[in-house]
Amino acid sequence: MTFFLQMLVTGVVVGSIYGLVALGFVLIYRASGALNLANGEFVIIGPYICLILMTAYKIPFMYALLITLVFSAVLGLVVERLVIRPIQNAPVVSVIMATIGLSSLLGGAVHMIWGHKTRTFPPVFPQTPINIAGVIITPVYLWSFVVVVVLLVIFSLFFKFSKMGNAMRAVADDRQAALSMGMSVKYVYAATWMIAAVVAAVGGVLLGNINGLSPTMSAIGLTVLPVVILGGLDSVLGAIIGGFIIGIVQNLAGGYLDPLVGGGLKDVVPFIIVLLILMLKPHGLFGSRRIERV
Amino acid sequence: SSDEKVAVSGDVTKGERTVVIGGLYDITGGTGDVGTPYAEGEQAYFKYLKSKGGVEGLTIELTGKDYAYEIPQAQKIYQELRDKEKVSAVLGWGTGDTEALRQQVASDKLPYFSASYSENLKSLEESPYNFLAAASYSDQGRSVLKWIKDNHKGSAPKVALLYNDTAFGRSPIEDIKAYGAEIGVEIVDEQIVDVQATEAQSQLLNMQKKNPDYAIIQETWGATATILRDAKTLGIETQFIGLNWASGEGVIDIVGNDIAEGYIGILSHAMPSEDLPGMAEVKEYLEAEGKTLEDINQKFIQGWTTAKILVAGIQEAAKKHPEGELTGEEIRSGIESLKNLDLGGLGAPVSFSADNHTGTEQTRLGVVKGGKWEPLTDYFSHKD
Amino acid sequence: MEPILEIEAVSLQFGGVKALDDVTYHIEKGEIFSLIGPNGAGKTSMLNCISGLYQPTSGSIRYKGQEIVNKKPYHRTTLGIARAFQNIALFAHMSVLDNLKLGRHTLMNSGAISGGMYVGKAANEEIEHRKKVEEVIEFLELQDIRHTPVGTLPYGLQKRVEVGRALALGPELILLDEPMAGMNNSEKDLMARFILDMHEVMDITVVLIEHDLGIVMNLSDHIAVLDFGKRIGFGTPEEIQKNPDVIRAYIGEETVI
Amino acid sequence: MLHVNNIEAVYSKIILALKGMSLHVPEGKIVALLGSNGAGKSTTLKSISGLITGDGGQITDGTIEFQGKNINNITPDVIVKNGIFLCMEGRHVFRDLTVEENLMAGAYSRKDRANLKGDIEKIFAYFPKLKALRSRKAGFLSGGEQQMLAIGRGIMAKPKLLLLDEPSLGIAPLLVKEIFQIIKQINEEEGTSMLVVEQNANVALSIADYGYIMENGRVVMQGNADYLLSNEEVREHYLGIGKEEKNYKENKVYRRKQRVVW
Amino acid sequence: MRNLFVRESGNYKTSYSDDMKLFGTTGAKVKALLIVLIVLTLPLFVSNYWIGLFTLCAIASVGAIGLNILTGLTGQISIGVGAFLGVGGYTSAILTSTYGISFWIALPIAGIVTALIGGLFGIPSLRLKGLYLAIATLAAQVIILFVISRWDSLTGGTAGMVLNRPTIGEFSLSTNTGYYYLCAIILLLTVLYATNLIRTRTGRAFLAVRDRDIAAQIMGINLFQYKVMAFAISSFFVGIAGALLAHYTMIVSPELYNFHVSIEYLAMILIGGLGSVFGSILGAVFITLLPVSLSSVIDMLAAFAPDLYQLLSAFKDFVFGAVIIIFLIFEPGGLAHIWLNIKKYFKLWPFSY
Ligand SMILES: Nc1ncnc2c1ncn2[C@@H]1O[C@H](COP(=O)(O)OP(=O)(O)OP(=O)(O)O)[C@@H](O)[C@H]1O
Ligand SMILES: Nc1ncnc2c1ncn2[C@@H]1O[C@H](COP(=O)(O)OP(=O)(O)OP(=O)(O)O)[C@@H](O)[C@H]1O
Ligand SMILES: [Mg+2]
Ligand SMILES: [Mg+2]
Repeated sequence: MTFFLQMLVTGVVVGSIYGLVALGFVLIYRASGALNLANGEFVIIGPYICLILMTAYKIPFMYALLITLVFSAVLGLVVERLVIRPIQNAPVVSVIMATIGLSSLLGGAVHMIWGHKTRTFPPVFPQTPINIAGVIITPVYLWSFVVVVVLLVIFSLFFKFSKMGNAMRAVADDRQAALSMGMSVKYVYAATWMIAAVVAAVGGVLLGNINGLSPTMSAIGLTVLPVVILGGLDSVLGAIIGGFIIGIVQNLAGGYLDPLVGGGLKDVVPFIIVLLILMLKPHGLFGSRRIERV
Repeated sequence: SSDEKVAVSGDVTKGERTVVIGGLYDITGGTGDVGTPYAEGEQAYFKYLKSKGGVEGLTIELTGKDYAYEIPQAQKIYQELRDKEKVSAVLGWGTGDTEALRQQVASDKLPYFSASYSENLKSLEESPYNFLAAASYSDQGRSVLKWIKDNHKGSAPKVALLYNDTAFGRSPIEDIKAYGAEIGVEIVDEQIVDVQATEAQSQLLNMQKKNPDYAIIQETWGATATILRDAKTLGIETQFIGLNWASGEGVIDIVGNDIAEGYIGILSHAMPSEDLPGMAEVKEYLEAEGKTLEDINQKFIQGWTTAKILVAGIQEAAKKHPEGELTGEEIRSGIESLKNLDLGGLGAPVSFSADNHTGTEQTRLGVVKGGKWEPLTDYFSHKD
Repeated sequence: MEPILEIEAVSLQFGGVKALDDVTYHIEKGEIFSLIGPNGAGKTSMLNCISGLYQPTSGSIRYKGQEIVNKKPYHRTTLGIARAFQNIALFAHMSVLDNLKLGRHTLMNSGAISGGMYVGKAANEEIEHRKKVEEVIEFLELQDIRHTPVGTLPYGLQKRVEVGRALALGPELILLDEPMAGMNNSEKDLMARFILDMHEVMDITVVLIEHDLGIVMNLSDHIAVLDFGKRIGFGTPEEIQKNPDVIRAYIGEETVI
Repeated sequence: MLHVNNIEAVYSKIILALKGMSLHVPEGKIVALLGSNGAGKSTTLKSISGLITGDGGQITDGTIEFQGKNINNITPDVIVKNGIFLCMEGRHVFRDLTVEENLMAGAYSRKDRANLKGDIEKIFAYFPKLKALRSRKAGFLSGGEQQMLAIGRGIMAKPKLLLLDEPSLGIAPLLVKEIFQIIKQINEEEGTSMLVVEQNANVALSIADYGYIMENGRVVMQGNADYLLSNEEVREHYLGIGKEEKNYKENKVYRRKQRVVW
Repeated sequence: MRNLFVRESGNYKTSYSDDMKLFGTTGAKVKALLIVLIVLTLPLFVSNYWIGLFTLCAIASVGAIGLNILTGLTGQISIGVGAFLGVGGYTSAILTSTYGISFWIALPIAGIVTALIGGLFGIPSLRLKGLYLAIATLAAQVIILFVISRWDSLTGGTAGMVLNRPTIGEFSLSTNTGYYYLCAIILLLTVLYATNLIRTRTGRAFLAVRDRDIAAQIMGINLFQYKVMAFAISSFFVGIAGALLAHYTMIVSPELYNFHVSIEYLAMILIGGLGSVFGSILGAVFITLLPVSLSSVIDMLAAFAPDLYQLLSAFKDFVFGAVIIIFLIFEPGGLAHIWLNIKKYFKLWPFSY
């Protein structure tokens, strides 16, 4: 029983990290209908900054984090301005291609600046695991869970009620029309990329506190693709629920099926579920279906 | 590119023979963490050599590239090394790419030292030009089992295996199991932990069900760290023992001293901190570079040593064939004529022959004490 | 004269909304039949049911006596039902010519392999059908824009190409959804002529949705009037113009036709 | 308040759509812009509102002045903020937004955000049909319903100058009259100036103060509404007067003699 | 979701030359002949190393054209190409190495098997669209590779399998030149096929499905049939490419066919130009040679600053990314589109209005 519970809890907490990273995809998708394949790099750059600030400049975590978030926002802006805006009118696939290029570019940069070596955060969160009825959790995981829930609430409200939220959806829907409403596509894009970068950084910092930082960590960007799709490309709630589901299923599969097939399921199972679920719900669990009528 | 390099060195020392060695590194790829210091070690040795004016009047150049642990990339670069750089031997890296290239290497007759000690490379029919500079993963595993059998107290020891789902990860597994059965050490469980894994709790908990006394890890630093950390989190008592790529300083750096404390690993090569005769050259080089032992680690030594062995082979070849360019074939026979080559303690002494390309079966174990690796055994073979 | 299309008690529901509510009427072979009604009355939905894009919640649709309610859209096309859309649905990147050639898809049969080889049959087929398409171009006077990508054509012309694509199918029944929207009177006249000709020269049965009552009354043999998904009127133009419900719901008192 | 001084507009660098187009919209007046397919009406409106760039076009010559200020190379969003709003040809409602959200989007760049709700209700009063559909995704609406929504968005924006591209497109006859009444009403109550592109010349001129007729990218005729209404050519070509008597089923020859200009 | 593809000038090969011959004008004939000539005489002029690279380019081109049939024509993005290359490669490996069947039989079978599996994984396209489908293909890749790496008895598991270069009677194609000719000829055939496909009924139907699937249905096109067909045809060529690659590198192993490969192929057709055969080739060459040329540049630099070595190798990724981005900014329509614009310009010149 505790075995099951442990799997479940681990699933949830790992899932919340997935959710955070997936959120980055959803935000970009909502505004530009594109898949930001550089999200993985976005995730790792933030924490590097944070870590340098903490280790080299001995800045306490909270301030370091704040500076990091500001930096990420700027990074998002720059990327939008230099890469995305020039190809606004190109088809979405070109935008996706650009993000592929971007990921190679940023990845290279990270390597050049911080090298291959795995770096570790000075202990920020309490290290000693918490033991609840035999189920063991490390505090940092608890934190990610809290953060993800908070973000979920914020963004849900944002998209429902804010002028900006609607503008994003409008822009993604019909850019010409959005322009004719006086919406500044530039502004909307810039804001989106800014927010996406910040969210990614938050996820990255948490992840970095769990595993340490290395350039290869950007692979998380791909790992969460099933999450994004499962939840529905354009659904904030979906990203997060999806994260939990994948996290849980992954661990349960790892826990109960691995022994049967000789291991290695953890990394395949998410894709298998996604295929199955998509066959039933073509737009994921919470994704909105594209309206076409004649 | 090397043509120019050749020209340059030609001018410097007239009428000399030049041998160009190709290098395949992983610097930006999945195993870059250990790949980079290893590559630096190799490059360092050749630099050192040059400063010493080569051997046997030979100028030996190393020209290599980062293939980012992508096999297709490795194949492109290999062709470039072969056709453009006209190399006559290669220093490779990963298991996947080394096995991918071995047929071509054979047909191109280019001796090939890889950082992969996969048992598959032993067979002379399949890979007549591949050499192993240290004990194969399988032998490392065997030695670990042997050590367990000899040192375990109490009831019959139970062992689990943790590895990743790649050619590298799986390479020693079957042999270890076979050997375990042979010497009567029970392998109770196997778990797969991905190279990029961010957590390994389900695997560890499953493993724990069989409560093994020892778990052998065949991973690189990242995954190893994840395993050690989660084991600590879950309060798992098992003694973890890493094969050579799962040991080394990096692991400690990532997980921190107290989690690493007591972790055992294969130390196929010397630690910079060890005071050994072979270390003199390294120190000399570092000083010339204005660096210190702090700047390097065990993987550096490993790269350095591998290069050293290859050069020793080339030297033999040069002795036998004092005239004209050295061919890969000649270098191979040169390497094959190396007997009990003493590496000044940087690694176990190696010997090769026409029907054995495995330099040694000997390896040794180290243990983490207070954030430092300390030798636990001397070099030994599971055979003796 | 036997009916070519029989709509029997067709209802269509979207969640709460009744887009069509128990609608029944017949369309005679070789007539021009008009569907009129206020916005959102269910006209387009009706066409969607006929061409199979919507699945009626209940009721039956018979084409030449054959039940087609649960046939796939592409299958209905092969039976000879063509359609021009209200919101232009042309292939914007393709030339007018290729759009029309697409119209002939069902009549051609080169496949992925023969087409790829482009040997004998496939080649001849392309050429022979090119001729047919040219006839349509001739008929609709599209010669000058044959090779223009339709995306760059003005709205009115796109409408005409849309009709042309439907014609290229060589259909027996053609469904036209507001083909004259966005045209000025002379252009409407022209389109009216085309419709008349395709019906007389090619004897195609025409189902027409149009808000310009003058033209509707002028062209139609029969008219059905929808309002809130219900059929509130059916008959000849004369009858319709007298029908009080229709006047109230759609035509309006003082409109002179 | 709006002066378009013989502008040239080009699509995808090669297709010349406007060849020296000029028009003037006086403060508080309604101006009608007529012309056959491809004359360049929509292009004119797109040029004024800056949206032409979005269709891969650009203004290569001439000037557009709004309230004395040149707005040639100002981005669409700024132009809207200056008070020019275009109801685009072909509706362009936001498919994935509900009717209500669409109307809110219309008011996006409005300064006074007080009682938006009230204004929405006003729209629903104009178009009762929309009220019933208020929370349905606009993509599901019928053609005419979408057209109503598009116009509604324009009204929500409360611009100084409203550009309408074929507002009656796909609208049932009864409603067409109403819509033009509404346009007139708004023009009178709010003093909004209007530039209306319309195929249904009768209705358009019936509410307009002044009218332009363009062909091949330039103005070919202009004058007060009543002048145009009485002009022979206009009557014959654009108003199709005498249509009542005309019967297509006879006089086939008619078609041959009629030609569309484009 | 915005249509992923719509943009002025989407496809290029659909406009008809009035007499509908592929090489209508003598000019076209000459051009075609010239190209063939160049391709066939290339080996006489370049070094063994370059022949090797060109062989890779040719193989990649076949695969890219295949992918373009799926993504460029029917608008179904696939990020699973890697796995299908693998299926082709493994099929050929198993047939030739395990069962000793001749390469010349194994090659087409490899194509067909891949086509079948491709079609199978195309079935979700019945319901999935756009990026959802794209990621479904990624899932396909992961699953296929998982199966390959676990089916040891058939595939040799993670260790992979070794193959040999094919032979014609006595003559073995083990030399780069020999193998180059084989690949070049197959590429020419592929080009011929694809070009014809696009300008005939099936090709038009594909485009229709891409741009407006509802309207396409009304044209009498069976969406599902054509979508799956596209998957199959596309996979066929990818499979062929996979087999050629396998026999060229003489090894297959799961690690050869990772996500990275899929992305590279996607890059090829996006850089080259969606829906354009010619573009596919340009893209394939571009993506295959860019890293190579970059790394020789890096070497130059490295020669001067050897200590910066590792920095430089990361610098390569950096530049690679930058090039792709700058390129997209300069011409989002792809290489083929640049080419098209040049031609268009000269057609109208000097009266560009
Ligand atoms: N797919 C759908 N989902 C939800 N509601 C729909 C759908 N299709 C149509 N409707 C509703 O059904 C009603 C009829 O729509 P339809 O398009 O048939 O009207 P119409 O008669 O064509 O009007 P118009 O003359 O404006 O084109 C409308 O109220 C519309 O909102
Ligand atoms: N996006 C575009 N790209 C290229 N050419 C275009 C584009 N849009 C319009 N054109 C061309 O510009 C000219 C004017 O088109 P415009 O849409 O302004 O005419 P219009 O008067 O609005 O016609 P309609 O009454 O049919 O709407 C036409 O010849 C058309 O072919
Ligand atoms: Mg309708
Ligand atoms: Mg217009």
